[in-house]
Amino acid sequence: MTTLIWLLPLPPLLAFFVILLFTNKRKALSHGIAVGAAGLSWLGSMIIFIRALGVEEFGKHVFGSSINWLPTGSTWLKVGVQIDPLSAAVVFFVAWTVLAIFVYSIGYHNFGQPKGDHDVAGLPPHGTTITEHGHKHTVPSIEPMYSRFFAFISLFAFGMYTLVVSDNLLTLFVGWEIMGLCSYLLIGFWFGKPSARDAAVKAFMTTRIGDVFMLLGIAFVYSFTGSLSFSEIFKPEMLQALASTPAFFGLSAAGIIGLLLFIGTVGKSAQWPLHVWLPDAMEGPTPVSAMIHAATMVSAGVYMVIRMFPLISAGWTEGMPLNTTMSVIAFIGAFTALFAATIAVAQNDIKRVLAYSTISQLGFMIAALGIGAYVAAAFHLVTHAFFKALLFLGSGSVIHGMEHWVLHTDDHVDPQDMFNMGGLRKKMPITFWTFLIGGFALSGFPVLTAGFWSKDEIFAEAFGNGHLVVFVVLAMAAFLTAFYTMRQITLTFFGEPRTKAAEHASETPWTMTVPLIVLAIFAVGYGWVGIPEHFPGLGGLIPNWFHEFVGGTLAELPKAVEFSWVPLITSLCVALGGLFFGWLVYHKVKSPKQDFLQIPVLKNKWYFDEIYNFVFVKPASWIAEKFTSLYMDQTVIDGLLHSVARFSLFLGHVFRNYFDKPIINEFLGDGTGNLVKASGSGLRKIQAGRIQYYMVVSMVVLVLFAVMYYFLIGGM
Amino acid sequence: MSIPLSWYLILAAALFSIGLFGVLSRKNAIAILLGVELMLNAVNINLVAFWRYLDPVNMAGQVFAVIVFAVAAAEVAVGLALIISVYRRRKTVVADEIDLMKW
Amino acid sequence: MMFLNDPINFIAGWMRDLLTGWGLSNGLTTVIIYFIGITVLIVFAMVLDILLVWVERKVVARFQDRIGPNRIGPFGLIQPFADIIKLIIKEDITPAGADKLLFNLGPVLAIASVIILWAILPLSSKIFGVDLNVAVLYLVAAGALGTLSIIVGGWASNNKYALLGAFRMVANMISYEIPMVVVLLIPTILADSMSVQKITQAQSGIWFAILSPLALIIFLISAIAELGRSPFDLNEAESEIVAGFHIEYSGMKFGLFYAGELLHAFTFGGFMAVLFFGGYGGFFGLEKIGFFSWLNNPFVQAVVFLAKAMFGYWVIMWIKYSMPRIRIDHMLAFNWKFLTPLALVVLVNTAVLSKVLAGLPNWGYVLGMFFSNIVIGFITVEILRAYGRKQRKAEAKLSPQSAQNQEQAA
Amino acid sequence: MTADQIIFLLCAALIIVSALMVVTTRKLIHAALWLVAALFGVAILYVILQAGFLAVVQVVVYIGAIAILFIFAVMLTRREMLDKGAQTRSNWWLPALLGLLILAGLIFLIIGQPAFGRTAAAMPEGVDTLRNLGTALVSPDAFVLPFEVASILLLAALVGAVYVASGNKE
Repeated sequence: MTTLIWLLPLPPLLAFFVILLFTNKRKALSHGIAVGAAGLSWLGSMIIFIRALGVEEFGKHVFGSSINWLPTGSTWLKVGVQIDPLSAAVVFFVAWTVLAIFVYSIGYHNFGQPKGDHDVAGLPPHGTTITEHGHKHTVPSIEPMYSRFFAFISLFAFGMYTLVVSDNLLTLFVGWEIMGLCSYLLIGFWFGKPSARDAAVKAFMTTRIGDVFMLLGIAFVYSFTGSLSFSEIFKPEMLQALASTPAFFGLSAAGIIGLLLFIGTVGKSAQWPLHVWLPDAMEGPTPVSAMIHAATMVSAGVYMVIRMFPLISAGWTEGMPLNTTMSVIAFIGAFTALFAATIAVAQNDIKRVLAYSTISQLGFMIAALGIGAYVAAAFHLVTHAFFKALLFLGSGSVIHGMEHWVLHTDDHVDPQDMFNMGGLRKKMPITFWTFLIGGFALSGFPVLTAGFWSKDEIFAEAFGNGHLVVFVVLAMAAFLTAFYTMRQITLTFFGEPRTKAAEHASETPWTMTVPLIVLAIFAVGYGWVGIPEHFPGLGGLIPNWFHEFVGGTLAELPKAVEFSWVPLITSLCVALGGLFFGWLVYHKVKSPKQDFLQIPVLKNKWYFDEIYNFVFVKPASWIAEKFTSLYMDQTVIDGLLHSVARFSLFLGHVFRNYFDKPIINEFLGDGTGNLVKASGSGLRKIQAGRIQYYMVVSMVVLVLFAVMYYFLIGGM
Repeated sequence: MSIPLSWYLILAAALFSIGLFGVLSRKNAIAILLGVELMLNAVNINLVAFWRYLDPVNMAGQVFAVIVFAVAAAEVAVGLALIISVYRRRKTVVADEIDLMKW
Repeated sequence: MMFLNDPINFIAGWMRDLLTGWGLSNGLTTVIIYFIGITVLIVFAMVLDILLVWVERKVVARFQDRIGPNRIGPFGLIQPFADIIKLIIKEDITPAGADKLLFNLGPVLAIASVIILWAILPLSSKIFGVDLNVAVLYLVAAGALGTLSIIVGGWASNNKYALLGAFRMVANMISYEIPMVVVLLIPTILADSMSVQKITQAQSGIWFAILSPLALIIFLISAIAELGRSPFDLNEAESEIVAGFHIEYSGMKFGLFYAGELLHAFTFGGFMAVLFFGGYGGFFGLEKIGFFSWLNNPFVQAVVFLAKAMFGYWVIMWIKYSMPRIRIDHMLAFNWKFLTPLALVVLVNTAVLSKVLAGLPNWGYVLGMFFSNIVIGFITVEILRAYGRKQRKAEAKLSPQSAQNQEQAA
Repeated sequence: MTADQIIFLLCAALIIVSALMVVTTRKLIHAALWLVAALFGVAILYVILQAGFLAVVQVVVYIGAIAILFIFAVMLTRREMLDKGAQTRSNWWLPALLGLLILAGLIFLIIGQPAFGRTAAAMPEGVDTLRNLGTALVSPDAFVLPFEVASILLLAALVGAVYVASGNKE
């Protein structure tokens, strides 16, 4: 069992190396290997998950094993793997979504299409002209860097699995960074586009900021507890000690650590103020990298902070007022949720809307965690992963469908602008229905969809524990969510086609639709495992499995908040109201001019990019040009290097003339040669070239030796 | 099992010597390989006999016999392939006539 | 009623008493009894063989819309005996320049390689030669002897057609041995033993044919190839190499080859029954019910077994008489590029699933196994279809003429 | 002189005789078949030694594969059917002498060791040698490594043989 856990991340890693090193030219082989590896990991995850279900009181006895890694003085720094209810739940959706991505990207990168006419590595494929039944037209062409893409996402999957199965902060951080690298590579996958380049750098830098703090936090933990494995840190007495030890700023050690780690999450999960990278990350190959950044990697941030919840909430018990760290977390989460939602309503790019909605949904989870709603956060994490993955893949499918016409004729409508779409309902039915399901799940359409249950649980917790501010803010955010979701669906799918591209859009291949359907099933079904007991009507029909299961991760099972009508009514109102308004406003909007929400401040995302640019980027580049480049590099370092070079030249000259030529060449070289030649010409006589002659001789010698041995040594 | 161990060993020794004779005396390269096979089988007889007589619970003897099988198979495959390709080029399989390596 | 429940031991005990009563030493008695047993087994097999000749001729007649032997005896039952007499009294020719010793050795080995298979064939829980713990491998070993017989016979006849036939047959047998061995491991895994008795008992609940239908199919194909019957009968492709390896054989020597082939086919039918159809048992637990306990009687079991074996034999005949012969390169390509990989996939699948599903209740286990096979089969078919489509495309590119034909066909 | 001793001596005689025929007979194809006979005798020995698995594998590998290979090689490397002329080298007495020497020395040594006079203990009860062998071959604390190495060796031999024997190079 534990061996299986150890092996879980490996197949994608192997796939990465194999593809990169060997099968770079063989497209089919590459995606075969990648999907196969993902399938293996998927299989392993499912086995583990099923086994986990079988265990009673799983939270108490988790699967796990660890090995000594580094000797640190007397003790060892252990690394290991562990599957407890939380990571089991996470590994479940990770396995599904990752597999879905892999299969999906086969279709998305136009596998099976001919090579492009003028495609170059680093730019999206331009399509190719082919002649069928006499008249020629353009069809999408296969991605030039097809294999490389699969290598990247394989590495990414490796990072994610490592992060989920690791039982200590160190390996978790390793997986974390691997994913950071992968997101950089994937966002900048089409490095031919300047925008993609900048987006990649931006994402990398922004997340780095968070990671530095996270590293600080980890170091802090280690210096305090002398260990990084969760089981060590979460020992009650250890938490007690951490909570009681005062550190700076009047915070306890636990508080500081929690805060530092949380900043890491802020970077990774794109919370305000480090949210800026996520929208630009949409520059990557639509939508797979986008989906990776939306459904998987950002979940890692939330997963980490959920994982560290015992530490963050050290010394806090349910019902008490929040401690500083938690209130900070709650504030940031709630703020982000609302803030991102406000931006999302004004975006026209189908993917950017989803990106901002992701930010805001993550805000939901963070806020839920901040108010101590541990299970609710985890629940929303899982459900959100499913339906957000579904939405992104759906949007990708839409764009793919649109691109057909864009390629077909050279009128360059932006295939991602929702105002160029409309009426796709009839053109792409599968995409439409799955997208609809996903959208309703996102906006928390009552009772049916998963999103409703998870959000409702968050509301219930927020209300029941009396964090009214958070409750209200989240409610507004939820309303906006429903609103822009409906806006998106209406603009994209309903009404009449607004461009020829939309008219001629066509359904995408099965490799893209099948993952959609699978994810849609989860987006609906996964909510039903978390229905609270006291829910009127449905409650108790299906046991609230998720709460029991994931709640078991904590030391004591968090008690389910008692049922109350207010949050339920609220979530019903916001969801349905938002959906209704969205449809009401947008079902007859034809162009951006009729859209009353195109306010500059919202469109420009509250000018955050500009601010950051002015405050950080400009000064940094000034220092780089003036000081570092001109002074440090060209004067000091170069001068040093040149002198070294001159010296070594001189040294070489000396060796050549006074050592190499006289001693090595003449004496050793020729002398040995002559010697060997002489002896060889002497010895060649005995080489008759007949095997059996050789064998006879050797046997004779052998017998002689044996006899000698027996009589001289063995005998006495 | 009233057979003394020494019987097996003597039989193996005889088989080995016969094989050796074949290897050293036959002209035809294939016949030489036949001799090698006999020698390998002599070894195997010893292995299995010792396994049975000394420690039948520990399977080391049989395992090594199995590995000898594998080695024999590989040796025959490559050896015969070599002989055939030599025959293709030089039209002979007599070991003594294949002496390009002589001085 | 000792006899009805355990006939072999009954007779053996009776004989032992008899012979020791005559004052023979115990060891000698054992030897004699063993020899008698072996003889009886062989005689049974050969008589069955004679009947098989009749069955073969009847069935092929039906397939070809004829009546078949019907003159001599009821339903022409005496016909095969007449055939044998004819074969025996025919002149026995040994071609000039043939290697006499080997020329005579060939047919003997051919029939022997089949007869030794009967040593492990479990006619019933009580009636069987020996219960080897490596029976499944023994099956392969016997096949090796068969190969030897054919190459010896073909070579010794000093005839180029015979040698060609022998070469083809050997290539055929050796390559199809591999999927055969691989697929033989699947019942071994499922029954956790190589002994045919244990394998049979393991199927008292559910047939392995249901747990792993793909394995059954692969086994059937490679068995036919081992037999060298159509569509793999390249060793005696009349149209190309006059009669293959037994071209020079006449009279009873040929008869031995012929009988060996028939008996071999029937024996493989029997092994198919043992490995996949529950052998003499496999009544899906029916025999546990008191009313059906007579199913456990060894004679009933023997009848059931023979019936199942006859069914397998009939399937082999069915294929033989309805399939055209395929080309040698196709045959080898089919084995190496398709059958062997598929067999390996099925093997791995069975191994993994039998561990993964071990925890599940019985029906879950069975369903899991079955559907995994179905899925693999489906994927295989899809792959084949895609491959075929690609080939047709390539051909279409090659010649527009054939492309048009394709379109007309489609 | 018990039954199994008789059987042993019979099959020992079979082995020795056919081995001698292998190294002396003129017709190479007969030599190969005599080899088959000798190997079959060895398989019987394995049965006597209660190593049934090895016996079967001996038949499969040696008779089923190796002997067939030999026969093929013999057939592929000749023009006329039967070999004529001497098949042994001119100075065959030297190898004969060597062989006899070694045989004598070995027998001398074996006789010299009284420990070799022992007879086998009965097989301990309930030992499934086949299962033991299987586990020993694949269990990491036993022989899995040699086993895998052997498999790699076989693969390499396969590839090498195909490459060497395939005529249509260069």
